[in-house]
Amino acid sequence: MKLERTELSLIGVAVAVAILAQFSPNWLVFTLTLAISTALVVMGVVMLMRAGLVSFGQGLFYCLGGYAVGLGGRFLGITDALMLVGLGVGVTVAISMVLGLLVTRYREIFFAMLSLAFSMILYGVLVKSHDLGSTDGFGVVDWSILGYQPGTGESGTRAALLLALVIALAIALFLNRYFKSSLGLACEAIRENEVRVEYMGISRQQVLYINYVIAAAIGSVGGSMTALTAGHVDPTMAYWTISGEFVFIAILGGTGHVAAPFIAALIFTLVRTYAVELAPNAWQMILGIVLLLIILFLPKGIWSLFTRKRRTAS
Amino acid sequence: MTEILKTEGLSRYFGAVTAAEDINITITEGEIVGVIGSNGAGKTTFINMVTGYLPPSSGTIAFGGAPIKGLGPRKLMRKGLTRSFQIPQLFLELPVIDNLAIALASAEHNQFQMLRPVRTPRRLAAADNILEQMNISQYRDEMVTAMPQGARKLLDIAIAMLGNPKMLLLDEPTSGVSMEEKYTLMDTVMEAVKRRGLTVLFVEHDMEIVQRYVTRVLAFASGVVIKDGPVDEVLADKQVQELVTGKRKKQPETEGDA
Amino acid sequence: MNTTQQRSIWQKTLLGTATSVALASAGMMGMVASANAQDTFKVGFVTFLSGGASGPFGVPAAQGADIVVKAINEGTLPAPYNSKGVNGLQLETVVIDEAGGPTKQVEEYRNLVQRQNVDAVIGYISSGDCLAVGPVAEEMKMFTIAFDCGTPRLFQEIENPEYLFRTGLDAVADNVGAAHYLAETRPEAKRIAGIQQNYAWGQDSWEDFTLSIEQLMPEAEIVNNQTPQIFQGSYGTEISALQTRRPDIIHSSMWGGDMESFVAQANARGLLGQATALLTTGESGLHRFDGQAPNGTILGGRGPFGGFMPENDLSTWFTKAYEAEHGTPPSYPASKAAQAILALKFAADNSGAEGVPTPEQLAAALKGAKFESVSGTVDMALAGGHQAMQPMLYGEYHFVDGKAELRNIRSYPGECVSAPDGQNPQEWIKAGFPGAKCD
Amino acid sequence: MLTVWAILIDGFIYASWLFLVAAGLTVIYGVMRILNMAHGSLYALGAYAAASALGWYYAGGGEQLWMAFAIIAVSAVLIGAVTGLAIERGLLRLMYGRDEILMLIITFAVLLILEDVMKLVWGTTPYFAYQPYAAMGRINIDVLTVSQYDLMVVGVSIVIGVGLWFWLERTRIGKILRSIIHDREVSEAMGVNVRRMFTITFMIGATLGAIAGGVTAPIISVVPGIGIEVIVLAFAVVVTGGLGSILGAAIGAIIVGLARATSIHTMPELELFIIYAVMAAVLVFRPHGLFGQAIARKI
Repeated sequence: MKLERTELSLIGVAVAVAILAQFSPNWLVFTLTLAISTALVVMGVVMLMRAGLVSFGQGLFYCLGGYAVGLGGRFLGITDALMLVGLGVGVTVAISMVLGLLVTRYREIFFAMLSLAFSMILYGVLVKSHDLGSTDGFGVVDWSILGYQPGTGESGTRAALLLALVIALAIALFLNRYFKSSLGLACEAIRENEVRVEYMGISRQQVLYINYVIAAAIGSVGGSMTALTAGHVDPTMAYWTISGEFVFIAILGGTGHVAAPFIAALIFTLVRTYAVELAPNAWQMILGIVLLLIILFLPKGIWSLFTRKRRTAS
Repeated sequence: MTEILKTEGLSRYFGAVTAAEDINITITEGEIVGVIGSNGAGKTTFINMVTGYLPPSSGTIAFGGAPIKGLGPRKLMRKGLTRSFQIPQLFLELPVIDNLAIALASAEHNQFQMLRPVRTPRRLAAADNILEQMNISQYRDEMVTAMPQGARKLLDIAIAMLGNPKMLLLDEPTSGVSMEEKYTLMDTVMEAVKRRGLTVLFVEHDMEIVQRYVTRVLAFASGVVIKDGPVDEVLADKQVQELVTGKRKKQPETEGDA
Repeated sequence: MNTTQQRSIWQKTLLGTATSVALASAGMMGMVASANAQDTFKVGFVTFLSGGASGPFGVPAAQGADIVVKAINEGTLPAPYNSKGVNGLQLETVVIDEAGGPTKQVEEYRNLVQRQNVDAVIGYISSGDCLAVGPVAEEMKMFTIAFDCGTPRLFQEIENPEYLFRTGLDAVADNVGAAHYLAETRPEAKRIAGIQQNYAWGQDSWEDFTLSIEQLMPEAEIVNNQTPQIFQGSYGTEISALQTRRPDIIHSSMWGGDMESFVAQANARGLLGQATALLTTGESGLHRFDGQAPNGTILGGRGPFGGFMPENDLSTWFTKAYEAEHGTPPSYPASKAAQAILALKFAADNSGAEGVPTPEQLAAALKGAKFESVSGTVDMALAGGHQAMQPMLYGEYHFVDGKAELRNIRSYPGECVSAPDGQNPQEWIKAGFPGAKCD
Repeated sequence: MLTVWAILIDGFIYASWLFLVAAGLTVIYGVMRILNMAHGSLYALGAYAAASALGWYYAGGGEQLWMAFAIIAVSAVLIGAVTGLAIERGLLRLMYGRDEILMLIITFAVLLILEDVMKLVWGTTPYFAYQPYAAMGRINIDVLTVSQYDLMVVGVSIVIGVGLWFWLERTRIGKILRSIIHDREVSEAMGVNVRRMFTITFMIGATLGAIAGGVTAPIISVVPGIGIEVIVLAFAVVVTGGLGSILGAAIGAIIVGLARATSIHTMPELELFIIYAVMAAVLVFRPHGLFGQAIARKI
């Protein structure tokens, strides 16, 4: 298989991050891992946005991934991280295949609200599940990977980062190709003009359905990685404000490139971390202003900074 | 000469309003048929019913001998019936080349190819080819938003042709295009049509265009076909002149009807 | 060179630059923070500064902590805390908003420890945050005091805590105490209903309370429990649903604005005339009800805090200082925060360390200790010396001549309302409180 | 039987409140195609303004009920109109023509900013203006009681509903607005000052949100975050009823209100899902809500 330049640079960046992480303070490694996990969920949101759909319920799959890790460790005795992530993907794909039949018939605000409703129903079920700790959630077991036990502490966080990097790289490489595939372009075509898509002989329903299920699966991976990293899951993961945050980051980054969600998630996390610290009483305001500035001056997201420069260069 | 499109008793009502009533026509392969009529005469309703955008209230439609009533645009495209639009239906925020590439990919009818890259050398060559035929190669890598109206019309028709149709329906191909460009546009389109040997049904307001490019004309008024025949004969008809081509109606102010 | 190629090159360079700049700048800030000189003792204080829990809990707690921290640095606290600083070091606080959910709190906790290099962390009102942060505290070996969260699961999940402490009671004590108070003061009550916020706190509270009632008032019948959403604000429908069940007693673990709204609405609707309300966290509204709760309403303060503080030098000083600064007497979250800061001073002063005490030295000093606080002498007797055992108090609200006061206060010793160390609290209640000393 | 009465009474009271909260949202969407998330903040602003004004009035020894209502009305209308004007002129005006979803995100940013602004202005301590609610008294039906204040909320909501209907259907401005709803470009071409109409609409929608908050203030304790809690409720009602339809919002509110009251009285544990379940169920059968209509693309 021939690798193209974007792919080479993605791999390069991943390797660079992995090396740099060995010399970075632990908190940064941790923050980076969470940002990567978040970016994966955002990637799902971006996939839907490319098809013209905005989901205010992507937290559903994020939460499913997280709880699959928590429950798989607690009740099925699974400790292997890859198996736990796989479990989450399996459950998520099954559920999204059912929900997808319904929600892909909807557009715009109706899609947004319907996805929000399903996410909130999961939230409600988990809040009512007293044995799962209700809103308090519960801790995730110590995990291993292919027999290696990173344990807790510094080695644990570094192992989590490496795992997240490998998974995220694989997904980014896949999506980079996906966006350029017939299916990926069909999604954008649906966003642009559904009438024409239908007259071209493409089934909108089918395209959106596949896209929805893939986006859900990737969201689940993000949730699983978050659970493995943070060591705790709780129903807030399915609450609509968390889904709103994913949409926020997606808009911040833009839908132009697979790397955009990662950069946006990292910037978002760092802005929030410093905002919380410097202005504990006004950090929401800072986030709101940043968002407005982005929309005003970079309507296509942070990524357009890069493409804009390309235009002037050529 | 085999018949390709046949409608019997085709009607459509919007509540109490009759948009089209009892339309019986037969079109044979290779014909270039014009559809004329003033605003609200039922032309677009007719086209929309034939292309599956609007379900008929009653009547039958057959394409290539098989009934197609109730089939959606997607199935009709698979059977070889495609259309262009009065307002070009394009992917505005995508490059022109991708507009064509996705149409070509879809025309291959192979689901397992959906995850492969859309820009294959074969498709790019085919897309370049039709861009050349349509004289719009200069927009190849631009977004559709950068194209003028005439070029958009051509791209819209090009996309319809890429679906390998047997029959092509053109909905007012020259509306919104300047007087000077009209003939160049139609020449380009008709040459591409002839090269592909397509049957064409096209709606047009401009009688000079109709006279110049079609062999047969259907004249619509108040939802009914009032005259069907060779172009000179229909345009010379008194009733048609009165209801359709009358001087006051020659250049309608607004385009399109329900 | 075609556009695709050009784009990739730009992407490559920019992607690389952006990432490395982000990493480098973040890394540098970490180093700057670590270069701080160590003549102060830095403590992270985590409490709600936004959202519905900030007003009644988070901000009063921050204010209470702030007053004690200032007094410690000036050396103006009463004995035995009249020395300046903690172990001679000035206290420096970093206040963090607890909003955002457990995952974010874990992240913020790590930031506090590794980037801000704090020497101790005090905080957490939400049980979910405690449960998420607790294991991380143990993992990172950081001296951490949970000052308010009430979940009994905290030290069930962390079985052998070393660095994590809780200077208050868990919620089991609130509800066992409530049942005792009812059994003693309202033995004739037959129909008991409840209204709880629909989340873990409300569910746990109602379970512990009903289990205790089964033991202590076997004649009474549980007729209904309403579970409105947290921060719902208006409870009209729930009030009607309660009225149609004709209860004598209404137990509620609702807190903050929700509790106050419920009381005002239920009072205006006459429900509180038909039944007596028992509010396990009602003390935080003591000076805010303004007569909106009928006299005789039963209030708790999650232990000897706020209006239930016993009279001693520390509590008198604290009440006066708080009132001087904020115009109202301290409510229980403020006193609980003050207690946690005092625990820190106690641990630091007794750590025997030169300069900044290590987390191990702090933990060793606080483990199983008895220290003086605004709530009297606190005995770290539970969870292997990591959780306070304190009495539970309940009293009746009376509003006379424009002044609110607590009457008919009863105190239940720690041995009465908390399960003996190592026992599952629900099993302990179901077994009839074996080993409880309630005199 | 008592329970049935209770369900009906509670259901309609809650529905009136929901309608009050949702009316402004649906008016703004109907005319401007903006789903205004900051509506929650306007609700909170109205509540804070009314609660602090009432607090000031009662602290000064006032005890006239009608004065209290006047204070609620004036403070809510003032803050709603002023904030609405500021948001529309200062921000939304720069953004018209953008994607519907992007507009929604913009209003989300406004929501985040206003949340902290309110915290800076009013602090975090709960505001508690119970006096009007307590003073209005109650009606007894067996053990059941109905607050007269709640009944007044029903009245206010009917007045506002009828008023909006009259405004849209029977006045000149209403006619212009309907032409904008029908086809913005054509009305612009016909000389309608669409921008001015947008300003008026947004101010009215914002004021309605603030009034909802102001009317609610005496019932609840006003704390940070109340705006966030109502926004999803309002969205659910509006989507259930059909976006942009006043009648839809009313019917949606009644359906949600009755469903919720039924669940609280008979199965309290379902309360958390009921609103979302109703919304999902309605959308399954009516994909654009009860009174919503699909807009076909021009081809």
